Amino acid sequence: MKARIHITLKAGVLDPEGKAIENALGSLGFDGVNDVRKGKYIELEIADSDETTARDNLTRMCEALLANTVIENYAIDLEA
Amino acid sequence: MKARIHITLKAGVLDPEGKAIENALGSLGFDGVNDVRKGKYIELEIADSDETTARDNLTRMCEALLANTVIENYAIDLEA
Amino acid sequence: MKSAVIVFPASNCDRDAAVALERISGSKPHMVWHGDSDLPEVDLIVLPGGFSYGDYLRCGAMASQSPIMKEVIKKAKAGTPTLGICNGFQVLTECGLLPGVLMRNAGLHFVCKTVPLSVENTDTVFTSKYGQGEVIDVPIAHHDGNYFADADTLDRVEGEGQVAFRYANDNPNGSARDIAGIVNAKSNVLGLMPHPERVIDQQLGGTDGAPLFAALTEALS
Amino acid sequence: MNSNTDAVIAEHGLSRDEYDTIVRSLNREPNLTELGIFSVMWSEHCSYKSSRLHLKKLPTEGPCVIQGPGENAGVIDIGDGQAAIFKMESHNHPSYIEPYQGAATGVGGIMRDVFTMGARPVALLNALRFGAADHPKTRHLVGGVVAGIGGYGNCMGVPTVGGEVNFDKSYNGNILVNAMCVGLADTDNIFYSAAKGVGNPVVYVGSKTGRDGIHGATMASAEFDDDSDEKRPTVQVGDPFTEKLLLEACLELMAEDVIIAIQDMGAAGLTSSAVEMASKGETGLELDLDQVPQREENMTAYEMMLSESQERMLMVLKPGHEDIGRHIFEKWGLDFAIIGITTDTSHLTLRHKGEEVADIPLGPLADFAPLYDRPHVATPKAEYISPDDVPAPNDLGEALLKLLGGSELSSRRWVYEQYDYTVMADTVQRPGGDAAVVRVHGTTKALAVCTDVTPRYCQADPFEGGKQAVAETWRNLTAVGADPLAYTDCLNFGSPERPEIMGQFIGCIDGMAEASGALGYPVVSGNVSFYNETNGIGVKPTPAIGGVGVLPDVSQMATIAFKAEDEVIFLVGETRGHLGQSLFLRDIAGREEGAPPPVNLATEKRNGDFVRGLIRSGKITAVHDCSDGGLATALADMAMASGIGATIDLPDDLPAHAFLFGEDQARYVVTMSAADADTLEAGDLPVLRLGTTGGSCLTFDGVAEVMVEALRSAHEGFFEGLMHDQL
Ligand SMILES: Nc1ncnc2c1ncn2[C@@H]1O[C@H](COP(=O)(O)OP(=O)(O)O)[C@@H](O)[C@H]1O
Ligand SMILES: [Mg+2]
Repeated sequence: MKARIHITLKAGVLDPEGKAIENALGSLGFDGVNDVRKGKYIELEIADSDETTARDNLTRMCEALLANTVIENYAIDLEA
Repeated sequence: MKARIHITLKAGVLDPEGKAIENALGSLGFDGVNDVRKGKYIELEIADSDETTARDNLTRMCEALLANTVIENYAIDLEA
Repeated sequence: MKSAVIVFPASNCDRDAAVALERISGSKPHMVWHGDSDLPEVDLIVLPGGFSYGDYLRCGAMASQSPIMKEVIKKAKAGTPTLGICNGFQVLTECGLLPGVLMRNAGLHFVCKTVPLSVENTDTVFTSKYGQGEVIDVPIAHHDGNYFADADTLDRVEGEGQVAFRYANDNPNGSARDIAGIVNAKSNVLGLMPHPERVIDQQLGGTDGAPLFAALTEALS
Repeated sequence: MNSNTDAVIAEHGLSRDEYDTIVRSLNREPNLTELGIFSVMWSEHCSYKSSRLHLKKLPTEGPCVIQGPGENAGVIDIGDGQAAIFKMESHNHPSYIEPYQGAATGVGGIMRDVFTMGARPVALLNALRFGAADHPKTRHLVGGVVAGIGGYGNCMGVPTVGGEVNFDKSYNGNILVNAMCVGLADTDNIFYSAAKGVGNPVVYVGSKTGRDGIHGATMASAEFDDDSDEKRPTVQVGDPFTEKLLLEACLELMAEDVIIAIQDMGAAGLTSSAVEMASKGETGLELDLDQVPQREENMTAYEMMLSESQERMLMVLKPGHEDIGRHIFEKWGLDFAIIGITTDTSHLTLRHKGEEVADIPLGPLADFAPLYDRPHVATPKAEYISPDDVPAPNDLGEALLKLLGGSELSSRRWVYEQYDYTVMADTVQRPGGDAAVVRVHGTTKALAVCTDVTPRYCQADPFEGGKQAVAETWRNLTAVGADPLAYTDCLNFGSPERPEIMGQFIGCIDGMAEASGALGYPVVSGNVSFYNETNGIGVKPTPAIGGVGVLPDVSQMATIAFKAEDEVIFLVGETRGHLGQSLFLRDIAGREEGAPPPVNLATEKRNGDFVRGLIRSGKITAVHDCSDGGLATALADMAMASGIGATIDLPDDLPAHAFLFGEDQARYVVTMSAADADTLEAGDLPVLRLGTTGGSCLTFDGVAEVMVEALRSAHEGFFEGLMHDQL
């Protein structure tokens, strides 16, 4: 089963990278760009065949390794 | 308008981070995880009010800065 | 030899490069701010190491879009010798003056250590004072030095003698075909991950970087 | 007038008595913003309420001292119109909660303390203590902390050249992350924080303010309980890119004659910087919070005053020079905002959205700050363990390999290879030696820097342990050939509200004070971190010492590696085979007990001065002090660093294991050519001819022989094994 995971910074957490990207876009002449936030996107194949187990395992992976839950949120999508 | 951009490595491009995540998940005891690929996920607000202009501008941003098209693909989603 | 060192926001080896250039060539380089659009008349352009723009997004990506880079690209294409060290190498690949990209180290960690390099091509303005196949010790200090290009590009780069330096022993970062530094097809643009400017006097633990600056000085004065 | 409930007061970490004092200071109840300001200023972290009384005992003066404790960092004179500016600080609690960002912002914070005084940072060090290597959290914490330190320091382009790493179960729930920064400035261009004068603009520069780490300073003063993992308070995210720009912009502005006072915003952010600048300058300060650059919407006055957003500075400029500052900061892409003015009211007055939201008399805020003489009980004296009471191991070679491959003595290469230690091209002694050495750019001088403390000694005998920590840094600086000049400290302890912990604290300070006095080695800056405990279990007392010395001529620097075969090896200093609290006793005999080795400061000074004299005479070829693991590990380090072995004779008046692994203090191993060795004059100093260098083995004559290669592989194994596959 294919899984897609989005890891994003929690609201209010400073995003230095997002800010730098926003400034860089500005100096390249792209106006009107705001609130740039940069996150991570992970795709993977997981062997579990049923969705509940897969989601369960992915949640544990996010908590244990993939996301830093002090400052990040994660969202898991499973391909049907 | 809110835009979401996914930047992923092209097929065939080595992904050292994905590989390392895969190994680390393995040593944490998560079995059956394969093909881990790590990409970037960028959210931003764009001032353009019509979708065509917005998509056009975002494409130029991706080409100019956000993605390195030698190794990366990008996909743009616009919030309706 | 007249030279220019480009200073990007959060370049941090700009001083080191300037010290090495002055010490070996005898003349002080121009320090050129990335936001300027004019480059002084120089014989050599140096893009120094560091963390331009914090290495955010992709190392060297934002710096490669700096105003001064239009001039750098123009001069480099016209044949001005251009040297990119570490972050400077990343900028050179991001702006297309050199092929390939520098990805995250295979071990994912930042790596700082002195590594042996073999000199693969002595037929450039940068490497003429080394012997073919000579092994030199030069420090590396980077997070993203894992050189990658598709197989065709790698074959071409190797076939045309564009590989200037290879890691001679262990490959510290997973770089394709052990590549540590490459030149462009005209051999006037060199990018390398190791830091020759950090080994120019014996107190620093070696002088293996000095011949690179000496070669430039001799050729360009 | 609002009334603050007991719950609100307690949430602010204030006692009822402290609250009543606030009411007395103001002659009224504080509003929430004022309560927040008092709470952070009177937190342990900012007010030093439990430690102030005792810190006074430390010697802080000496011929080299330009500025002792009390400013952002200490300043010493290193000759030729140049000064070294340095400080060490803890970031323990944040690093436990979020190791990468906690450690990174610790490094960022200590660098700001140094460059706010006008110095360019030239060296970083870090003293790290983790829980037991096999504790389930340790790997994650080690990986994150080391990456965070590297991530910040590397981006700044300041070499991280030294430090220490220990593992001990007492840190399982409370790791220690202490970061030290050393910078260089000209003595006539040093900047202080006293906001002098009336009517001068108060300027905010750097990053925008967000809701980061609100209550960080109070968090650092509260002990953990089991819920801490769940609560996950907001931790600050560091932005080393912005800090690098801030550094360059500040130094550029400092070259102009426009700054009256400058102070970084560290713990307790705008509150502590504003209060400290005004108090020191004996002025008042009026701030208009609407002018504060803000990252988030609808921030309240309370939030702005307590935010711990990183990479910010507060300055008072000479009036009329604002544009010079604005121009420089804007060039570097940083915020620059005039947010207030100095006044003659001696009050801190805050306005927000057109209203006055706080009005605090600064006199009482400082003068009525709590000061406690907490109850304390001294640690009972531990018993001396005679070498004869510790059985010999079956195989001395095996014992050496086990120690070298253990968590305490193994190579720290895995750690320091993640730090750029060669950037700035002045690092002439890299991590791995006794002290790191960086050249004073453009001169023939160099700074030597190191950090040390042996917590197991401090726990067994705080007084001897405090002495030992100071003496060991002095010794490490001496061993590279430097004149030790002064030090900074970071005192990490459990809860000061427990008399045993207060007893440890006082004991360590007394020991440090005695060593400082005897060695002529003052303390110029430092930091106290209390409440490093979880569920009533405190860390081992850990007063980390960061020493700084100067080599007048860097070409005379000494290193630990044997230089050639057939050289003569001497041991300077007396060996009694002290095994109490030694690593041998702990890791080979399995006993954690006894009195630590006593430190005789007169001997320490005499032996050190002798060795330094030898180094300066150019006669000795290698030097290494004896510390953890004793003589055998010192010799092994020298052999591993060079690939050259040695043959050592053992004396007959001590058991071999006590001779080899005893941790007697004030000792150095030195090597000399055979010719020089014959002319060595040691007077009445105890100098023992140990043997000669050469071959591929370290041979203890008649008892053991180990290949240098085997030493190396044991030494390198630990971290690789521990951190394998940890992201
Ligand atoms: N956290 C660290 N960062 C950088 N260098 C370190 C760190 N920990 C240890 N080192 C380096 O490893 C070497 C050995 O450390 P240590 O055993 O504490 O030395 P010593 O016993 O001489 O005080 C020293 O050069 C030290 O600076
Ligand atoms: Mg030592």
